[in-house]
Amino acid sequence: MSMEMNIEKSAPKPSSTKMIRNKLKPYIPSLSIIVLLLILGQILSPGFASLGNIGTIVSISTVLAIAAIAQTLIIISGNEGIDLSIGAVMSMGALLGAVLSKGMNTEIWYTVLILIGIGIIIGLINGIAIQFINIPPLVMTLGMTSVVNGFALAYTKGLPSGGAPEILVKLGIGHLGPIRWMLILGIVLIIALELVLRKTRYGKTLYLVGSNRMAAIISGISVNKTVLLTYVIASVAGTLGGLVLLGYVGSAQLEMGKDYALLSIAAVVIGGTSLTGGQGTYLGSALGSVVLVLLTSVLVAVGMPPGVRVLLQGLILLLILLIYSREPKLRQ
Amino acid sequence: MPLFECKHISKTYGSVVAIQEASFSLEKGEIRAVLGGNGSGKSTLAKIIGGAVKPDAGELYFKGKPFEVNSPSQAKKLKVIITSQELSLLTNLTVEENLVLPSIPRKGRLFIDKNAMKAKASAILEKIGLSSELGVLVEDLPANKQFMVEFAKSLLQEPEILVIDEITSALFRQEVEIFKNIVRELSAKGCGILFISHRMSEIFSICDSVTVMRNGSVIDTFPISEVNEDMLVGMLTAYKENIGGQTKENRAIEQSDRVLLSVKDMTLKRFGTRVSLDAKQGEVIGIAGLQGQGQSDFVRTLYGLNGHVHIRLDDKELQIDSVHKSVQEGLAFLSGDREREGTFSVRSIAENLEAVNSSALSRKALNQKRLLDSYGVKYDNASQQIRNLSGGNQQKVVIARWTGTNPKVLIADDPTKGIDVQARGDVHEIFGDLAASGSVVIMVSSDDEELVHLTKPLKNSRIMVMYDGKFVKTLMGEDITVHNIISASLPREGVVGK
Amino acid sequence: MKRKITVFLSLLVILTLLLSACSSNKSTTGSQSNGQSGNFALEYKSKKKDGFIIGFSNGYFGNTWRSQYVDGVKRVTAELKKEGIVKEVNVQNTNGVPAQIAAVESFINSGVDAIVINPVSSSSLAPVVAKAISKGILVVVSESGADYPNTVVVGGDNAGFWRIQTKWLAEQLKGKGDIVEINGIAGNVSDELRTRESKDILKKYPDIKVLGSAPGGWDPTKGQQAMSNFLSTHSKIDGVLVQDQMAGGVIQAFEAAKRPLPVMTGDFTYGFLRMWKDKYPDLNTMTIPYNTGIGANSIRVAVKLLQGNKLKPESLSPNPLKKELKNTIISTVPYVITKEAQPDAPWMEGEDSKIKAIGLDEAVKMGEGKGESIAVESIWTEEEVDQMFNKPAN
Amino acid sequence: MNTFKRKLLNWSSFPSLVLIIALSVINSFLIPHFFSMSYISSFLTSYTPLIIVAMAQTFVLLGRGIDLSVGGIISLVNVIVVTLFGQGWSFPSAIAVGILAGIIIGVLNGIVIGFLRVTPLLATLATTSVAAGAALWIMPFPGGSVPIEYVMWYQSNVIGFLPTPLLFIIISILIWFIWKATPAGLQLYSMGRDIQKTYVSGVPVVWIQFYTYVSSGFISAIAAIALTGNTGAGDPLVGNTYTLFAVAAAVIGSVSLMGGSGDIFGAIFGAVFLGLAFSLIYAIQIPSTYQDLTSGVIVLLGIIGASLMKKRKRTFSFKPSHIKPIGGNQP
Repeated sequence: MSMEMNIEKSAPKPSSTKMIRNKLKPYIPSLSIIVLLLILGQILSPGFASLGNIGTIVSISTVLAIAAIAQTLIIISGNEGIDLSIGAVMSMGALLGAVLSKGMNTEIWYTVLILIGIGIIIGLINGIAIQFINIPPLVMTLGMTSVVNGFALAYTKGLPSGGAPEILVKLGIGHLGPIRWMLILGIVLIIALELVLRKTRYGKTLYLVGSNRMAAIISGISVNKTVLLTYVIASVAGTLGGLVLLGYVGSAQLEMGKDYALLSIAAVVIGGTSLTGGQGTYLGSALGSVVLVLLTSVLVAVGMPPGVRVLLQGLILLLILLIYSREPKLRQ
Repeated sequence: MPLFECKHISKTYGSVVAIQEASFSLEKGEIRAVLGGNGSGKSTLAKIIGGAVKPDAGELYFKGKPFEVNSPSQAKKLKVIITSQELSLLTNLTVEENLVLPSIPRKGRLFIDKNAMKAKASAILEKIGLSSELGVLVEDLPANKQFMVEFAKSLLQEPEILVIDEITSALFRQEVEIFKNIVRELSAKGCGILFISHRMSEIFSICDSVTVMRNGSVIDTFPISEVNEDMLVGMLTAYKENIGGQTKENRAIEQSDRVLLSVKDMTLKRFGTRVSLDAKQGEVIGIAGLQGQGQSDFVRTLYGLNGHVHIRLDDKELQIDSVHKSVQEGLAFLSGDREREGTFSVRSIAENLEAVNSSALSRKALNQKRLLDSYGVKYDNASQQIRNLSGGNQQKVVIARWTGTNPKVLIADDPTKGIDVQARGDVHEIFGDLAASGSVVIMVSSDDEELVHLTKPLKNSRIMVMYDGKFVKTLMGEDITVHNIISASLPREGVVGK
Repeated sequence: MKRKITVFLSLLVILTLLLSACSSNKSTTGSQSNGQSGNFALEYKSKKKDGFIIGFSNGYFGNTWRSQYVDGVKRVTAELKKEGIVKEVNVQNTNGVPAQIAAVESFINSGVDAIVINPVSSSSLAPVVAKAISKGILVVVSESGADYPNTVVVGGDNAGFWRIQTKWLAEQLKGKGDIVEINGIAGNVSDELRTRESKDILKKYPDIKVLGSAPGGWDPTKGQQAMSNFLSTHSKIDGVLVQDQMAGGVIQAFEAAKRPLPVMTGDFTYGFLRMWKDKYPDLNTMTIPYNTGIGANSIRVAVKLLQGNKLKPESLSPNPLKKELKNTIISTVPYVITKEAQPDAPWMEGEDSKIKAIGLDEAVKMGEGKGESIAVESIWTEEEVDQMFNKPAN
Repeated sequence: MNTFKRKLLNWSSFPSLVLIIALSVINSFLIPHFFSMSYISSFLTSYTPLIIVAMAQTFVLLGRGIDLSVGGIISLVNVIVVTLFGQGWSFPSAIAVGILAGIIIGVLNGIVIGFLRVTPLLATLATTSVAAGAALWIMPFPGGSVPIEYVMWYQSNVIGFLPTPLLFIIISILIWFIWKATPAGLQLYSMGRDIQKTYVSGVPVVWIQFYTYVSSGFISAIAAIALTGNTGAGDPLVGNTYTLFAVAAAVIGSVSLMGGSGDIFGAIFGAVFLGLAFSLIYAIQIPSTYQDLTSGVIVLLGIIGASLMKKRKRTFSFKPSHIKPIGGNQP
């Protein structure tokens, strides 16, 4: 091939500002909604946009963001991947966490180990059924939800003993200087997950597997291993997330993480991850979590009849989706 | 007044220009070939005419009136129909349901008229020689028949403009004849036809005129009588000497008698047959045969896609139990079905390049720019999504993904499907280089001419012909001709025991 | 296209009309349960003296309160089985109206003598309850309010539970201050009965300002989130009126915001009581167990009724949802737990004398050896139940 | 005969039929009078709303969508009918308005998903909040009633031995057959398989999507009317549990979440399977703390069983059955 053609064909490098703008682009919608909601909250209820409250909201978002770890990875893995069981797994993590640790700091490592083990088992069952029996993820994880809830109920007889170990409570509500531990945890998670997704072989492979399973197989990528690993990581994130939830709430209750299943999907999508897989960032999901928590907070701060609140929540969510989470047009 | 006219049509996808100021016109009853390289904008033009893509600028006129459509269904109402290699068939429906889908016959305005549907379908199926397929699900049809059904579907809509986008590439010879007759019949009725194809013989045998496109622009239009193959090819490309190896010298390949790859009695599940193959270092092996005689099964089984296989590679006995293992051992597989088996469409060019190297093999990153440039890939920057590239450029990236890992054996399953002449030549050259460096190349193709072009100029090469899951003939040296391939492909007594 | 829409919509309209017409077809007059004027359950005629089969349908299951409630049923069943009075109590936990209807249908089909039901909806189980009664099955409604005819209700004392706590809070604030409310599930009967009561009480304290109220769904997670929101938007919160299980979440929210703990209502689990005693001895709180023993109590009453005993008129109160229906035995809250026992405090005025005011230490002592999520409980003894009934004639 | 047998075996709903038969056999041993008329009629009374709402879900699933708002619609329709009746409207007109409300939510879904192209999962998640919130707003607290005659009628037999709930099921099946008989039926299946190809074939796909959601809203409203016959009163939370069970029922009935395969009978069988599973749990006295686990495991086994039976049919080829090679060498 001639030199001449090479010159013609390699286009000039885009400028660095353009690169930065492109990198930020996926986050602009959620960031702008966050700002909008903060302003709205401040107008409706002065003090809403105070630094303290923002800290609180971010901390609350961390719990949702942990559920969104599972959801983000599974949605990126493609093939209609979705995890409806994450809420149940988190509830179970909190319940078993309370029972196994007996509320004592000394038992925490043992508890963590067992929870990781259970997470691996659940993830493997989900992954195997989805990957080898071809059960759609939505259905499999829906079925898994009732099994996990049932297991937690049967194991604790509905009356969990023990409680939240002090160390978890500290994580849940304590501060390091002026900063809440939950905020630190959230930031650590964002950095860790983004590193995993961008820099590790697993992360890079996950995007490819999610983008095109068949092409990944042909390329010699161990798709089964990647998918199984993803479901396992998701469930482990769920059981350990349950511990964080336990620390945050201070006590264990049946089905306490129930709402996180659907909320985390919404968070991931608001964060710009497409449900078709192969794309998305965890930072986006974390921002999506903040959007959702903020939305609830604004509505709570305003005070209105419960029905209206639910209705408004639906309409606003619909609006957010309409603004920027639309599928491509059929006509290009 | 021309039947159809495009004036200064432009369309860009992101930063890639697909069509630039393209203008041409089509007369009543004219059969016009559209010829162009990868990314020359033919398919985009077809889609714009069919209403599936919205042009950024320019005007379209049909019968002298502005042609402004917002959807394929509006275009169809005006009898502007496109039929394309990206089949519009729905595999879960029957043949007749697919045929009538664009305009379902009704009774009483509301309900489907099943009898009319069957009648309509059987008439057209008879015409294309597929009457026996009435009631069959499309997913149960072989590819060539699917293409014929796709063609029939467009005929049923009584086109006044018919755009045919490369649907002949998977057809059998006799089907191509039926196809040609029907096209001529349409033209006699006054239908204007745009025929997009890479098969020169077809273009010269049915078309009245030819429009050449390059880099999104219309270069020129000629009456077919005023051009020949070489001229057209010359217009398409800046380096005509490379095409199909016709004018190329035999390449000197390191002579070696060392058997690099050896397969003994490998079972092809679908046929229940056992096949063997020994491939020497530096050898290029073409696999030929009629559609679906086990060529694909052979290469896919060999690659480990159909379960465990036992091979001997580079003096090592290997149990291949997964594709991952194949890749680790130095096998590579290039599929012609880019969309499904090649590209990771939403990921970047860079990630697509590294898919095998770093994701499957955990090796150090490739020199991406050098690879891309050496194959002449046209791209903006390596972090853009690969789907923004044209089909041929995408396929080059996929090839670079494999060659970058220096595979011992490259298996290619119809790798140049839907790729233009120029890129096809490039691919053949890459294969030759790879063999010259000591690898084995095994290539399946549905196009016998292509196989001849690939293997004939090379010393270390042969073509193996398959029938009913077995190798029935090996052609070498001077025996490599299209004629010999075809005669070996056809069922004969003594070859087929049935 | 327009034509298609017209056709489509008109088709919908036709079908709608068809359906409406079908529905209005009053084809059956039917034999509406039993024609008698009195209450079937109160007039229940005994068929046998023992070996009863009882179906226990619990319409919601998903928190520790319910677990203990159902556990109480099992404990009392074990006792009654040992005595031979009861042959079997089939406990079915379901979630949601449709599932509970199906469970009750299944009891009817399996031929139980009585059904004890904790209805998930105060209204929507009426037909299936009526159907059971028409088959001669005794129906006792347990805990949750419902005004189904021909039943006896062994109700939880939602009104008293929340009335006393609201009064207590108002008294602690000396009738003046800013408070927030965190309630249960909107649309739930118990929550409605409670909030009605607090509204009434707070009317009497005009200087107490309710800054806001939010549903917490009896879920500590949501309760904490709601509290965090209130904390961030209100710089001064003097008191929190929070229902039981969410109290822990409220404390966490205050701790997280580094704000001093307010005057607040508390939770009735031993976990909370121990935390109060050990970790927050200065916390100004109190709690009233919303009795998990109601399930067990309901079984006891059902058995007595099955045996043909008649309730004394004075044992019955008006149904909380329908005053003219006098079919309810209120299972009053057993204890009022404050830091120190205060039987003569203003919030105890006019309350049932059976309610015991006890101190925190005593309450904690009661829970020795019991798990964190176990609630303070009281189950009626057989004697207590006997006293509600007339002495048998023979 | 042989073709009939083959057709039956290849019928997408066949696996769920097998599951039902298997569970019926088990139930007949464990539940007294399982095959009696009274049992069947009470079974239908209880599970008809689920059966119908599973059908509603099927319309949407076939077009490769999903409707999470069906539960919200049921609650909304229920409270509207009861509230209007309580305000002195005639019962049929209250029903008509209720059904209209169901259609309106369906129209909202259809517009947002079909025309504005929001992902169905999230769009309907949002509209379910809208519907459920509206229900709670209209009726903050359970109550009200419908004519006792209606309840009696619903729970009786309409003609001789035919239980009334069947009438509701038949009406819903009728809607299905009307759909199937129109071009939209064919277009629905084709859209479910590949929306882009169907669009290119000139089918007005957004309208088909729109119709599926409107139909889903409409049929869910029918389910709500049936449910109201079973509850006789209004409750703003009554429909909550239906949404996910409807999806589960359809999937057990081999209605593909990937669209384009399955039919309404599969959904009916799936719903009946769930009903039988729950009946089984009610009948055998499992300790209450193990009930959720048991029902969860049975539902999961149902899902796995249906999937395995479906998978056995397509042994050949490592490729997912719904995408066939284009122009590859494989037949």
